[in-house]
Amino acid sequence: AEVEVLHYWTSGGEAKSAGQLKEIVKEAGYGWKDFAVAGGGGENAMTALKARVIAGSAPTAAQIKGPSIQEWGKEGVLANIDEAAIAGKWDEALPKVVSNIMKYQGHYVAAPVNVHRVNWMWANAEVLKKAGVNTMPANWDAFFDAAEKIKKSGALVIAHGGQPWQDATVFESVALGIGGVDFYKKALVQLDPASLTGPTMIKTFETLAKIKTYIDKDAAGRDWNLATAMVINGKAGFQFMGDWAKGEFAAAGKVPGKDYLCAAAPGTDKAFTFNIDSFVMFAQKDADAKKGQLALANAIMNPKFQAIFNLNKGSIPVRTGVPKTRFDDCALKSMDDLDSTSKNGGLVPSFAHGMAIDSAKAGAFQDVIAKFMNSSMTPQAAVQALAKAAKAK
Amino acid sequence: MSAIRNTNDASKANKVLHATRATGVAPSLATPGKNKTAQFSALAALADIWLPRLVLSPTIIASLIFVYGFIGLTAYLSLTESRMMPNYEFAGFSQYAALFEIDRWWVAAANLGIFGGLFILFCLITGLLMAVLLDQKIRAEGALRAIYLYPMALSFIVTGAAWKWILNPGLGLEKLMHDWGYKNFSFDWLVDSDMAIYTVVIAGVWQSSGFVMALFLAGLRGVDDSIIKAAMVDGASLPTIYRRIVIPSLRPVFFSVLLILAHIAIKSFDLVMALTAGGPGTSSDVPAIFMYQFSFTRGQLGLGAASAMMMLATVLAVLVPLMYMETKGAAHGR
Amino acid sequence: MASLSIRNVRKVYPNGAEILKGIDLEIEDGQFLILVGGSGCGKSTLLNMIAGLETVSEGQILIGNQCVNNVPPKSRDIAMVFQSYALYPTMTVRENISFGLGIRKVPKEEQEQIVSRVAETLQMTHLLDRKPAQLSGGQRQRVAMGRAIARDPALFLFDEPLSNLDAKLRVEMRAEIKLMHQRLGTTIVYVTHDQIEAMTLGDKIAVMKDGVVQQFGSPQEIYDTPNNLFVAGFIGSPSMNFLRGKLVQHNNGLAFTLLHADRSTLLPIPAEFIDVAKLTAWQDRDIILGIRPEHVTDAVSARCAETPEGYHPSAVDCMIELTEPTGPDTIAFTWINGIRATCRTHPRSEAAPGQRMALAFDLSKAVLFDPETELRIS
Amino acid sequence: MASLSIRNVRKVYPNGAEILKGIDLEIEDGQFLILVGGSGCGKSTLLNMIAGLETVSEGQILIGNQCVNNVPPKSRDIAMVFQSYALYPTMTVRENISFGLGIRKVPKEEQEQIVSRVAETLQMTHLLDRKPAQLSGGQRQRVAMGRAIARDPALFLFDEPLSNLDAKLRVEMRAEIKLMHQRLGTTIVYVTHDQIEAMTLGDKIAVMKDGVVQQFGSPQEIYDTPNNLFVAGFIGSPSMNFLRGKLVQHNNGLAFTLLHADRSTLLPIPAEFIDVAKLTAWQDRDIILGIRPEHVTDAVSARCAETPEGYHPSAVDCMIELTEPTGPDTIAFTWINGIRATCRTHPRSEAAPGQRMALAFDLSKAVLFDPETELRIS
Amino acid sequence: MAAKLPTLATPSFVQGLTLGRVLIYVLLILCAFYYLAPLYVMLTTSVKSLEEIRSGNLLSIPLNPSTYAWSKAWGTACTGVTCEGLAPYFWNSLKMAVPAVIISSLIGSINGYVLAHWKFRGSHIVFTALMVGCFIPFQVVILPMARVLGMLNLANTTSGLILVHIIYGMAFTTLFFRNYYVSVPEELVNAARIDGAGFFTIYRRIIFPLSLPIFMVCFIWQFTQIWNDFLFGVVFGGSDAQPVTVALNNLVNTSTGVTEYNVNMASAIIAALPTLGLYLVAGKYFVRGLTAGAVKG
Ligand SMILES: Nc1ncnc2c1ncn2[C@@H]1O[C@H](COP(=O)(O)OP(=O)(O)OP(=O)(O)O)[C@@H](O)[C@H]1O
Ligand SMILES: Nc1ncnc2c1ncn2[C@@H]1O[C@H](COP(=O)(O)OP(=O)(O)OP(=O)(O)O)[C@@H](O)[C@H]1O
Ligand SMILES: [Mg+2]
Ligand SMILES: [Mg+2]
Repeated sequence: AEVEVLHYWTSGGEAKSAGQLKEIVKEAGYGWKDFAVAGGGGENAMTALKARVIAGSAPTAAQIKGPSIQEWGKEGVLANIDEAAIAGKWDEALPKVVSNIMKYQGHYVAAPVNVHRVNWMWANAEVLKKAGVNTMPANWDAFFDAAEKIKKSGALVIAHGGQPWQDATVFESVALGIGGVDFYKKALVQLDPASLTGPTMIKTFETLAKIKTYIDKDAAGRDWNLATAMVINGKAGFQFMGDWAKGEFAAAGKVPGKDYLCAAAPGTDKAFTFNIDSFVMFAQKDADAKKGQLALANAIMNPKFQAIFNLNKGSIPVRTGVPKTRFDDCALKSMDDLDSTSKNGGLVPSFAHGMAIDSAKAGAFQDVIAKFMNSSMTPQAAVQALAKAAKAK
Repeated sequence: MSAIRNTNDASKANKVLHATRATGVAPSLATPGKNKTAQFSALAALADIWLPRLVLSPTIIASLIFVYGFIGLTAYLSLTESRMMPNYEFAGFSQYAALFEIDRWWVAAANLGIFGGLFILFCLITGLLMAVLLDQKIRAEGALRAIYLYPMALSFIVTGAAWKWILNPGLGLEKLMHDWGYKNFSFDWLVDSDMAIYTVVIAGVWQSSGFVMALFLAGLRGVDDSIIKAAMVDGASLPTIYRRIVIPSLRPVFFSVLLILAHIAIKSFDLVMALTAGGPGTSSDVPAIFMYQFSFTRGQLGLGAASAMMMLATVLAVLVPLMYMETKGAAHGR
Repeated sequence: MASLSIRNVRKVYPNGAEILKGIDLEIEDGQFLILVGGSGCGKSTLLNMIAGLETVSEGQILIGNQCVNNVPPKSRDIAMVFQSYALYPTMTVRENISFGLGIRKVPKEEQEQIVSRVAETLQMTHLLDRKPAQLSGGQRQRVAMGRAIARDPALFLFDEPLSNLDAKLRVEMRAEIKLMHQRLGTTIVYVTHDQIEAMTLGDKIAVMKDGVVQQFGSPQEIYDTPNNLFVAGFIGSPSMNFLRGKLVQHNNGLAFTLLHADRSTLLPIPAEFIDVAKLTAWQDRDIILGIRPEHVTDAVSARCAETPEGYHPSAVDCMIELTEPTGPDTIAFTWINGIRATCRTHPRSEAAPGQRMALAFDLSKAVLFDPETELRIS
Repeated sequence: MASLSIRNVRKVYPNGAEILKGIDLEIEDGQFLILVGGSGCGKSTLLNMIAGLETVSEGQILIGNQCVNNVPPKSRDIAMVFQSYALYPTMTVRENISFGLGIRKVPKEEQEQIVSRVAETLQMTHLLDRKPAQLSGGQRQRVAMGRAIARDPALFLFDEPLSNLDAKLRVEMRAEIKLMHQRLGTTIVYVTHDQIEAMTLGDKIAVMKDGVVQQFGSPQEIYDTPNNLFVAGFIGSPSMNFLRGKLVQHNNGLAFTLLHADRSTLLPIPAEFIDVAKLTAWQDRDIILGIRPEHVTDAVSARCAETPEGYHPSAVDCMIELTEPTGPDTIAFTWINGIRATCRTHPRSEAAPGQRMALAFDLSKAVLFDPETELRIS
Repeated sequence: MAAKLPTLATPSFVQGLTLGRVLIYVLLILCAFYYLAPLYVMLTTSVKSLEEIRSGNLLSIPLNPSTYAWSKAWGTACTGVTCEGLAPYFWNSLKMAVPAVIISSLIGSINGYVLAHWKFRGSHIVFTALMVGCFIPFQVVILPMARVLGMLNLANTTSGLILVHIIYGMAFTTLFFRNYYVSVPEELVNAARIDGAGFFTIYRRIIFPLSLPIFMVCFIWQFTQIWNDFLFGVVFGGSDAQPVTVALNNLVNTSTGVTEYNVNMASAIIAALPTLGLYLVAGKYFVRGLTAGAVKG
C-alpha cells in the first residue's frame, strides 16, 4: 500500500528533510506518494485538500497545524490513530500543550513533526560590534537604544519582509515582549476584548510603529530569506524571524555565536511561541491504507527521524528522547526553553503561524496588522480594528 | 473575387456543346439510384432537425451544470453559514452584511475598478498603437510581432518574480538608474501602498497588450483599402485617417477585445498574487484573491461565496449593457 | 424530369415577417421558369423552399406530383446553382463535381465516367485538378453548373447564377445555359433580377414583388401586355416610359395629350389596336400611357419598324437632353409630360443633346394604366 | 476644371511586375475619358497614379499643365468614386459628404450649404442622417458621388462606380452620371470594364490590355473602326462575330467564303465601302471578317437598316440554333465558319431554333483583320 | 477563402525613410524593450550563480554564464520529496494539455458550426448563455467540481483535469469558431445539403477543411490557457497528475528554505518553453487566423 502525504515542504532543505520520512515509511514497507503543494504558507495546499476531501479521496495525511485540526475534526473526516499513539507512548513523549493540539475529542488524529520557536531575534555580529552594541537587547527599550546606534553606523537596523505573516510575526513578538505571557494569552488566544483594546495593546502598536521607522521602504513584499540575506551580508543588524532562518545562515556558511547571534525577541526570554508542524490523518476506506497510516504516524514520531529532520530544518524535536548531540547552540537554547516554558506556562502558541486561533480570526488579525504596517493607521484605530476582527466568523 | 474574363474558354465550350448536340450524345449524364434515398427521407429530415440540437446539447447541459449550476450553488452557499466546508443551512443575508463590513473587501473592489479600468484602457491604447505602427509596412514585422505577443505565452507564476525584481526599487529599475548616476530617479510604486495596484497594471498590460495588438492588427488588415484611399483623396492625413475612419470602423474588434480583457481583468489572480500578493498590506488586493483566501485559507466559505456573487454581479453589470449596446449597434449598422 | 406545382405557398419567418403571401405557380416537365423581381421580394426564399432549405409555412410544393413539403433537400432529386457558386473551396473541381455522387454512393468508376463526361461537355477537362480559388469567375460558374449537371436531377434550381459575372461573360453564359436546357430538357427554376435574362431564358416568367406574383406568363406576353405598372417598368431595358396625361376626344376617337419642351401635342390612340371601348370611361381623366423606348424613335427607325399595316406613328418634335450611343442603337433622353423619357434611335440618326428632333410615337404597342390601381386598362 | 495629360507613363511595382508599359493619353478640360479593358490590365493602377495613390515609375502626369508626379493626393484637387463606394462606415451620409470639406477647413455653415445642395441635386436629402449600412446599393452609389461632387474638384476619378449595382440601376445611374457631367462640365476619368458604359458615357475611350493602350479615340471611332481584334471583340455587346475564311476572286471583285450549315456561299465585298486595293494581297489567304450582330439580321430589319445607297446586303440561308428574345430585339445564334455567330433580328422575325432562316450580311460595315497580327486591314 | 492578407494602403510615396518612419521604428523598438525586459532578466539570472545574484545588479550581464541552473531545474531540483526536476511534470502537462486542447477545440468547432449554420429557435440565446461561461471565476467552481469529479471517479487524474479544462474552455472555443463560421457563406452549406450531405458529412467534408486558420487560433489560445493554468492543476491534479505549473510553483516557493533564484528562473523558462515555441512557430498563423474571422464581433 501507499501513503499519500499532502505537504508544502517543497524546496531545498525542507524537501530533503521530508525525504527522510519517506525513507522510514518505505522501510516499514509502504510506498510514498508525494503530494506537494507549495505557496503562500499552505494556502494552495489547503484548497487542494478541501477539494480532495469533498471528492471523497482524502490523502492519507496532510500537513495541518493548530486549531485547524479541531476544525477538520468537526467535519468528521479524520482518522483515529490512538493505536499508534498508545504503542508509541505519545502521551509521555509530548508536552501536554502539544498533545492537546494533536487530539480531537480526546483521540489522537495527528502526529507532530517538530517545534519551531517563532520569537527569535537574529543579528549580524559584526554589524552590532561596529555600532558598539555588545549584547543582544533584552527588552524593547534596550532594543531601540541599540537601534539608534546601528542606524548611526550606517547599517539598516531591521531586515524585514513586508508580507502579512512576517508583519504578524513581528507583532506577536512585540506583544509578547510588551505585555508578557498572560497578556498574550488573553489577547491573542482567548481574544478578550478588554485586552485587545487595552493600553497594553496600544503600547504594542506604538512599539510596532517605532519599529516601522527602522525598516527600509523596500521591505514590502520581500521574502523572509531575502531579509535574512541582508543580515547575513551585513546590510542590516536584526531580523525577527522563527528559527528556520538558521537554515539560511547555515547555507551561507555562517557560524552561530560568531558570525550571527540568536536571542529571544526583546522581553520574551521567558516565553516560547511555538509553531508545530504536524500531519493530520484522514479517515481511509480500506484497511491496508489504515495500516500504512499508522506506520506513517509511527515514522513521524520516530526519534531518529525527528533528529534528522530538525537538524535540517532548524527546528527542534517535538518529543522527548531525541539525542541532542548534533544540534547547535541556538537549537539547544530552544530545547531548554521549551522544557522550562512548558513547565512554567510560558509556552504559548504562535498566532502568526496559525497556532493560536482559528483561521478566520487569525486572517482578520493579519489584515489589521498588515494594514497598520503599511499605512499611517493610528494605534488607537488599530486596536479597534483588532477588536472588530476578533468577531470574524 | 475578380472575374477574370476568358473569352477563349467560353467559345471553346460553345463549340463542344454544339458538337455534343450534333452527334446526339444521350442527354442523361448520370443515373444514380433515385428512389433509394426517398424512403429514408423522413428519417433524414428529422435527423437534420434534431442533430444540431443533439450535438449542442452536451455543451448546453455542461454549461447548465458547470456554469449555471455552480453559480447557483455558490449563490446558495453565500446564504449559509458555511465555514470550512459547505453547510447547507439557510442563514439569510448575514454573509453579505459581514462582507460589506470588511474594509479589505472595499479595498479589493476599488482596486478591481482601478486595475480593470486602467488595464483595459492601456491595453487598448498600446495594443492599438502598436497595431497601427506595425501596419505601416514595417520591415521586421514578424519578429516584432513575436516579441509583443510572447508575454501571452507565459504564465504569471513564471514572470511574476522577474517583474517583482524589475519593479523593486532596491533591486531593479530604480537601482539600475541610481547605478547609472541618476540619483534622483525614483520608482517605488511596488512598495508604496497607494501605488502598488498600478504596478499590477504595468505588468498586466505587458502580458496582454500583445494579444490585443494581434486582434487589432487582424482588424486593420480587414479594413477595406479603398476607404483609406478615399480619405486620402479627401485630403486627410494619415493620423486623421486612422483617428476618424479606420479606428472607428474597428468597432467589432473593440468589442471582442473588451470581452477578452474584461475576462482577464476580472479573473486576474495569478498576476496580483505573483507580483504583490495583494500587498503592501492589503493595498493591492483584488476580489479574486479576497475570495480565494476567505473561501479556502480562512475557512469562511460563505463569505467567500458572497464575494464571488458580488464579482459575478459586477461582471454582469458591466457586460450586459456592453453586449446590448453592441448588438444594437450592429443592428443599426455601426 | 418533373413538373413543378407551387400551390398557395406562404412563408412566414420566425421573426414574424411574412415574406411570401400565397404563391401559385405551375410548370410542366421540361419547362424553364424564371422568378424575377426586385431585391428582397422573396425570390431566393421561394427557391430555397423548393429546394427544401426552408420550411413551407403554408401551402404545398409538388415536384412531379409528389408533395415534397416534408422531404429533405437531399431526397428531392434537385440540383442548385448559387450566385456565389458555392464551390467547396477545399476540394478540386473533380471532387466538387463528384461530391454529390459520392454521397449518393455512386460507384467510383461510374463517378469518374460522369465527371469526365460533364467536364468534356463544359470544356473544363483541363481544370479538373484545380481548386476553385485558381479559377476565373466564368470558370467557377461553369464548375457550379457541372456539379449540378453531374447529378442529373429532376429539377434544376438556379439562384442568380450569372450576377457575379461581368456583362460580357454574362451574355455568353446565358446562351450556354439556354443551350444546356435545350439539350437536357430538364425542368429549371431560375431566379434573377435581370430582366434581360428573364426575357431571353424563360418559357415562363413569374414577376414577383413583395412576396406576391404580379404576373405569370410567357416572356412575350409579359413584355407586350404587362399586368400593371410594376411589371411594365420592371421588364424591358431601358425601362418603359410612363407618361401621365389626359385622354381627350379627338377626330372621332381618343387622343393622349403630350407635353414636350414648351408645347403640347395630341397623340391619337389607334382604335385598331387599342380597345377604345374600355377607354371611353377614361376620357378627360388622368391616365398613364406606357410606351417602350423602341416605340419612340427617330423617323428612319420608325419608317422601318414593322408597324401594322395602315398605321402611321405620330411624329412629335422634342428636345433631346442626353444621348447614349451604345453602338447598335443610340438611347436618347427627352423631357415629356414631366418625366425624362427614353427613346431608342438609330445610331446614325444624329440625335444630339440640346437639339430638337422629330420622334415617332408608335402607339399601336402602347399600354394604358389606371394611375390609381396601377393596373393595365387595355 | 483641368485638362489631363499622361505622358509615356510606366508603372513597375516593387515586386518587379511591369503593369503599365508606356501610356500616352491626353484629354481636354471638361472631357470625359473612359479607361476600359479586361480585369488586371492596369486600369485601376493608372487611375490611382492620377490620384496620387501610387507613385509614377516613369513618365509624367499633368493635371491642368502642372506636373503632379510628386504632389500628394490631397493637393491634387481631385475627387474619386470607388467601386465599393468606400463610404466611411462609421459616419452618417452627412458626415461622409462633409468629411473632405472639414479637412479642408471649409467653414461649418458653408459645409452645411454644400451638403444640402448636393443632397438636393442627388435627391437624397432624406438619407442624410443614415449610416451607409442602412442604404441600398444605389443609394450608396449616390452618396459616393455626392461626396465627390461636394468637393467641387478639378478632376473626377471613377473606378468602376457602377459595377456593384444591378443591371437596371446601372442603366439609371449611367444616365445620371452623364447628366452630371453635362451639368458640371468637370473633367472626368472613368474606369470600367463594361463596354456599354464605355460607349455611352465617354467623349474619349482608351481601350487597354496588358498595360498598353490598344486604341484611343471617340466611342464611334472605336466601334466602327477598331484597331485590332481585341478592341473589336471587346467593344460592343453582343460581341462582334469573327469569321475566319478566305478571300476569293468573284465577279471582278473579292468575296468572302461563308460556310454555314452544310453549304458554302460567297459574300461579295462591297468595293464601295471597303478599300479593296489593300485587300488584293489577301486574296486566297486566310483572313478574319469582323461583323457585328446588328449587321447580320433578318430580311425585314435589313430592309429597314439605313444601308448606304445602292448596296444590298447578301442574304444567306442559315440554321438557327438558339434565340434569345430580349424584347426590342431577338438575338439569334447560328453556326457559321465554325463559330457560333450572333445575329440581331427583329422580335417578330420568327427566328426559331432548329429552323432555317435567311440572314442578311451587311458587309458595308464589316472590318477585316489579319489573323497573324490581329490588326485591322481595312 | 484564400488566406488574403491585404495591407492597409500606405501608398508608396509615404515610404522611404522620412522622419515619420524613423519615429515609428523608434516607438516600436522602445515597445520591444518593454516586452523583452522580463525575459532578459529571467534569462540572465538563470545563467548567473547565486553569489552573483546576491551581490550584483539584476540587470547586469552575467559574468560567468553557466548552465548549472538549467540542468538542475530540468533534472534534479526538488519539487517536493522527490527531486527529479521539472521533467516528469512536463510530461504530465503535455498529457493533459494536448488532449484537452484538441477536444475542446473540436467541441468548440462543432458547436460553432451548429450556432452559425444550423440555427434553431433559441440558438441565439444559447450562444449568449454559453458566453457567460467565459466569465465565471474559476475559484467558484473548485469545490462543486471536486465533488463531481469524485462522483465520476476522476478525482486526481489527468482525465479529470482534461475534463475540467474542456468544460471551461468550451465557451471561448465556441465563440471563436462561431464567429469564424459566420463568415463561411451559408450557400456552401446549402449546396452540400442539396448534394445530399447530412449534418456530419457537411461538417467533415466542407466546414472542417476550411477551419485550419481558426483551429490555429484556438489551439494557441487554448494551449496557452491550459498549459499555464495553475489553479485547476493544483486542486484537481492530485499527486499523480500535477502539471508543470504546480511543480514550478513548488520549486519556486519555499516557506522556510533557501531560494535558488537562478534555478527558479531557469525552471520558469523551461516551463514556458512549449507555449513560447508555439507562439514563435505559429504566431503568424495566429494573426492570420484572427484576420480570417475570429475577431468579428
Ligand atoms: N431567415 C430570415 N429571417 C427573417 N427574414 C428573412 C430571412 N431570410 C430572408 N429574410 C427576408 O426575406 C426577404 C426576402 O429575402 P430573399 O432572400 O428571398 O430576397 P430575394 O428576392 O432573393 O432578394 P435578392 O435579389 O436580393 O437576392 C428579405 O426582406 C429578407 O430580409
Ligand atoms: N501593389 C501591387 N503590387 C504588385 N502588383 C500589383 C499591385 N497592385 C496591383 N497589382 C497588379 O497589377 C495588375 C493591374 O491591377 P489593376 O488593379 O490596375 O487592374 P484593373 O485593370 O483595375 O483590374 P480590375 O478590372 O480587376 O479592377 C494586376 O495584375 C495586379 O495583380
Ligand atoms: Mg436572393
Ligand atoms: Mg480595378
